[in-house]
Amino acid sequence: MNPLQLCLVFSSLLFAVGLAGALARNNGILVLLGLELMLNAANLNFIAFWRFHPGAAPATGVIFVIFAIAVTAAETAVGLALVIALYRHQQNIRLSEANRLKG
Amino acid sequence: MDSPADHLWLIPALPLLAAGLGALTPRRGRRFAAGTAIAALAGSLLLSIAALHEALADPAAHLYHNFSWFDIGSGVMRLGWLLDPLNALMCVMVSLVGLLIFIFSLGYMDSDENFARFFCFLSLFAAAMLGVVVSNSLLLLFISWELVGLASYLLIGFWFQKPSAAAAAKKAFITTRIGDLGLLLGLVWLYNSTGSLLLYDGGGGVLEGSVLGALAAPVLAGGFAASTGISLLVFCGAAGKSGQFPLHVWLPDAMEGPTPVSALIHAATMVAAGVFLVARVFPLFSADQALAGAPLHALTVVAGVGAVTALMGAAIAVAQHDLKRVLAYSTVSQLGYAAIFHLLAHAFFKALLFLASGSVIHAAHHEQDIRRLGGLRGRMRATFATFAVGMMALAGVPFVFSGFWSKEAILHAASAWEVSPLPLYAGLAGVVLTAFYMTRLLCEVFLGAPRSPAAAHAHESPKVMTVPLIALSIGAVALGFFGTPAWPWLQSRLTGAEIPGRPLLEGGGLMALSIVLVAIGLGSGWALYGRRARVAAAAPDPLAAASPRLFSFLGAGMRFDALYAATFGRLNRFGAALADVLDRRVWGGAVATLGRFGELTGFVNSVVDRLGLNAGFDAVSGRFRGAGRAYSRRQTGEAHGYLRALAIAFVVLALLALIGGRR
Amino acid sequence: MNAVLILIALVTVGAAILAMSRRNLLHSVLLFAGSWAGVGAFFLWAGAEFAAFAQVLVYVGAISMVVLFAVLLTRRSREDLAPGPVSRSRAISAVLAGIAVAAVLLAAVAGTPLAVSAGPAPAVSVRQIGGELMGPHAAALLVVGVLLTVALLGAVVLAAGDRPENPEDAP
Amino acid sequence: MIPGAPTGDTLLERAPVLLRDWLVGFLPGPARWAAGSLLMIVAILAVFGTLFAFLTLAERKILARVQNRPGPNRTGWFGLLQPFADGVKMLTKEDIVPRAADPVLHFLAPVALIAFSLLTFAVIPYGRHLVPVDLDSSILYFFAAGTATELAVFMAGWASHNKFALLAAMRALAQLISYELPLLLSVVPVVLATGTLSATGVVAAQSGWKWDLVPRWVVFTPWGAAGFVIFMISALAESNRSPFDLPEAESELIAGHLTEYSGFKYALFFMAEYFGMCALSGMAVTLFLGGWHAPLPLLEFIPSYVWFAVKLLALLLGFIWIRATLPRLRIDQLTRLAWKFLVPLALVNLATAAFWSLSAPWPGPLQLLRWAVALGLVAGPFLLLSRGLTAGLRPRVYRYA
Repeated sequence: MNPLQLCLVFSSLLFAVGLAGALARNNGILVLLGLELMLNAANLNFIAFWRFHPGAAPATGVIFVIFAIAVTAAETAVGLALVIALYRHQQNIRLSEANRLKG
Repeated sequence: MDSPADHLWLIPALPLLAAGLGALTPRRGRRFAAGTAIAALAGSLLLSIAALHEALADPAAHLYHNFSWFDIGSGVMRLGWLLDPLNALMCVMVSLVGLLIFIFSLGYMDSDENFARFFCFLSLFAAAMLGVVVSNSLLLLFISWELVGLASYLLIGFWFQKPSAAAAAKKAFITTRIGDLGLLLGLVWLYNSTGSLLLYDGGGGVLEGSVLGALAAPVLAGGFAASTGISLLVFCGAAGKSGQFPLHVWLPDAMEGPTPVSALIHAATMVAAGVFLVARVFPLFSADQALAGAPLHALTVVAGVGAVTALMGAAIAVAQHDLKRVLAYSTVSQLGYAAIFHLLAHAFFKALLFLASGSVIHAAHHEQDIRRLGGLRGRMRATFATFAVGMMALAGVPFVFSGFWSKEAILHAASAWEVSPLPLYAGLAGVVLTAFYMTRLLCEVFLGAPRSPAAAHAHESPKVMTVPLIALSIGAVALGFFGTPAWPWLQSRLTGAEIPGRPLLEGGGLMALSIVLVAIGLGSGWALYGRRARVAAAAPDPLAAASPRLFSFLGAGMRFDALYAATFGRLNRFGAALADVLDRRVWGGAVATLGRFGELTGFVNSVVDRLGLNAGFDAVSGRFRGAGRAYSRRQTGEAHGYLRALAIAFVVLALLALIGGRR
Repeated sequence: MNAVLILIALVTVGAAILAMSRRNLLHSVLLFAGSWAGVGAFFLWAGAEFAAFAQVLVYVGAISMVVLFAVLLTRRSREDLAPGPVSRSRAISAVLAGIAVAAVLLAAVAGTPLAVSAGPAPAVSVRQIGGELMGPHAAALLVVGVLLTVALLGAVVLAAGDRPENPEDAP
Repeated sequence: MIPGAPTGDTLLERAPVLLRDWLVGFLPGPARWAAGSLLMIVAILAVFGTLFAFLTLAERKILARVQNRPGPNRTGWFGLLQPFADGVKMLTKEDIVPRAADPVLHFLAPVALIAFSLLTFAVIPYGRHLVPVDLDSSILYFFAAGTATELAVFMAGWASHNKFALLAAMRALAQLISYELPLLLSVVPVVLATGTLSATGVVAAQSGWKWDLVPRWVVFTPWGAAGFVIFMISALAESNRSPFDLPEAESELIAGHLTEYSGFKYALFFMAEYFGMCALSGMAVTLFLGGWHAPLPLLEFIPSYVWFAVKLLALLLGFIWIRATLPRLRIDQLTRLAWKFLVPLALVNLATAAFWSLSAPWPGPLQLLRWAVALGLVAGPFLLLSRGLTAGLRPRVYRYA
């Protein structure tokens, strides 16, 4: 079981937990955090492959992760802003109740 | 060139001016209208006398003055005035007789409220007639010809309140119009083949040598010469206007108009116009004489028609009861004799007879049926005297009266005509009949006792009417001497060639025969009507007693009217009916079918629309809407739902990839 | 080598699972911070120091604070933080989905032959990363910069909403 | 080592390292690294622990002297034993935990705070050979660890289930976040100039003297001085000290987010604060004051860690001095100072640093121009922004009073 596969297992598990969490919890913020976890799992993969797969130019993996982190930060900020706005409208952030945008 | 012809246009212009002024004068301007009309005609009379003087100075020369009327593209339409003895004579005759009729109608029409309008029409008529006479171009002639037709319509239908007058005017107008159509076609044909309508144009004119020669060449199928065709067409116009055989039906009815009008139309001018036209373009008519092969010569046709007209006119005149209708038919028959000299003489005594009958009618409060007149000899002495002079001139009483000489000249010419003797016999028969019906007329009207209160109260007409009568009777007598065979002054002037005087009795046989015939006519007339004057208005006419059917047949104008009515009338009605049927059936049908076709397409359209499109579209869109709604139900708004769907989809895809990848 | 990796993995995944299952919202957020720190540790273990410290700085430092603030802002009273019990059916279906995804991923990982270089972590110095960032990836850097500013401005506008102009503040 | 430090590597210099190698020598190979690092940790704790103790004493003594009073002199000779007395007091006090408080967080808060503070000590180069951990991006590590402390503050505030505590925590967080930005921004020019993120790299870059008189420290460059000032102000705010000690200001919100803490936990908080102060000062020394370099070549013989200690103590006394003299800032003034004054200044400073490094190769006479422009770039915005600071300040309107 080479370390790369271990890392991938680690990231898959993390991804699965993130997804399960996002699906399970009804609270807006936690869903966002679940999403965050999934993104981190992806970053994890980047570094894993950077570490164990020399091929490409040395720094690309790290740079990709840095950019990913930046973008995720922006995304989280906007997500949370949305949640706050949602809260302002329905005084609670239970996503199951925020289903006005439906067919 | 300041030739005398330059002033010719003044002759018709003056009456035209008077007509214009007359039209403008209100009804109460009676004196003014009459005054201008008479003055104008007097002026043109003087001018025509002057013109005659100049024409006679050089009889052979045809003085003309042409001017261009308007130009059509390359071609120029030229008109012109012509002066030669024939024109001048006609001018004098027309204006003189016209003037006398104007003066007569002063008295005759003074009780009518449309007095001014009457004189305006008279002047218009005179102007048109003079226009026909002096024109050098056939086109100008045609224009004034039409004006004459118009004036005659207006005058005949003067008392348009009377339906019979209006009908008569229309009838006159239409029949002359038919004739004019022939004239127009002739003119068009002529213009087409010669390129000009001028009679005399310095060699280029229609009647001049070169052009005439070209016309005479046998062009048409059947060996007809172009000139024959043209002249026949022109003759139609003439026949229409002067009441020759087929188109004479309007003339008796034209009596509806006031008597001076009848006099003017039947005696002096209108009828004379036809004969004048033939005389005018006589060279055209005689051009094909030389053509031996032609089956038909224009002149033979003219002579034939003339003979038939004369015979028929005279026959009908015998059976007429209406005073003016008798004279009308006598005019028809006299015109059959178609000769200028006779025409001039006839103009005078016929005008005289008409005016005399006018004064009789005027006196007898518009009573025209001779059966109810009678016994006027004592009451109207002057009228009786002048009427007797006119009757004798017309009948052709020998030696003293012009009628005899002019008729004599025609018979002499007819006997010399070798083509066929028919015209001679017809002429002689005409002489007998004319003498007979004139004496019948004289006896019925003037002799015997007055058979109606109107006739009883008749009294002599005022001086203004009797003076023109007397003048005309002098003319009727004097004119004869100008044209006697011994001293043919007039004829020579007319033809321009010096004709040698024949000894008076040279043609003795023929002259004697005619004298005998006249005597027979007069005698029989006197015998039937003079000795045993009609007792009562309702008494049957002696002739009628003899042969009632023939008499009534002749009385009805040989039922030409019925004939025409039967033929053309029915043709017309048939044409109208055909047109109506055609219109309703064919055209209406087509439109109806189109309409039905429109309905059909509309129906089909609606069906297709309703079934095909709507149903189809609605069904399809309905299904789309259903699908759309189904999809929208999928969108629950539930964020988790979406995520779950994503997850499941991911798993499925991954599985596929894996399984696919493995294999 | 693998032991440390496994340890970090266990810690991180454990923290994540705990975070998701906690009823108290704050505890779960803090646990999340912990799991993010775990990921940072993995980066460190893998040798990418710069990425690790960036991860810790951004996630543990900044994002967790923002999330905490968000949590505080979106509650009306204290007990709001302890939301009601998660509905049974939803939890079960979520877990099942998670397990399914995990299974598929693990199968994929196990299935695919991965070439592994045994060598040590490629030493990437910060100067090198800086050079790369400023060189070929300069455009991406600028774009990310713009993205961040725009996103954050947007977030401010969204979150601030239309606070009524306070009458007292008026001078 | 870096060339140009020929005489600095005396025996004393290498003494601590030799000591460590000697001690570690007894252990078998693999454990040697663990033991060595353990030893290092113990050393740091010991040094900074005692420093903490005497620092509290020094602070109270100096404050007193400034306020013209003797300060603690009862415990031991001249009050030297006062810290130990406090320590004993803290340990013996009852550790009260509010019933409604969240036990886990309440306990975890001080622990986390201490942990993260201590983490920051790992990368500060105390001496030429005394660098606990020499990371390639050690500065980044330092600030990553530094920001983690905010979590602890929040935990403390929230866990004590006390409105005042929560409100104070929020204020503290606002302050910390506000001042983190200028802190980092003032460091960026240094990184730009030295070209490396590792602390040892920065210290090495500041070695050597110009004309054998002026050391090449960052602080002696115009942008370096400005950066140093900004860094120090931000450091003060980061460690909730002096003019910025609003959160646990006694007169305001009792003890701020520490109200519900007592006994040892409270001591821990207190210690963490001092550790934070020391760490930030240490980093200031490393970045701006040339780390363990001697100010003059002839003083090279004195070991590097001594110079480090001298500079560190100087800064600490500066902290205490400021605390003694400056009045406390209001929360809105505080944040306005950060956002409207320090951040712009730091940005401009970044520009001047860039200009400075670009214009380095200018020939002789132009150096004066270089200095003039740099000074202008530093002084100009400072004056403009400072005037902006005081404009528009209105008496505070109490909304619910």
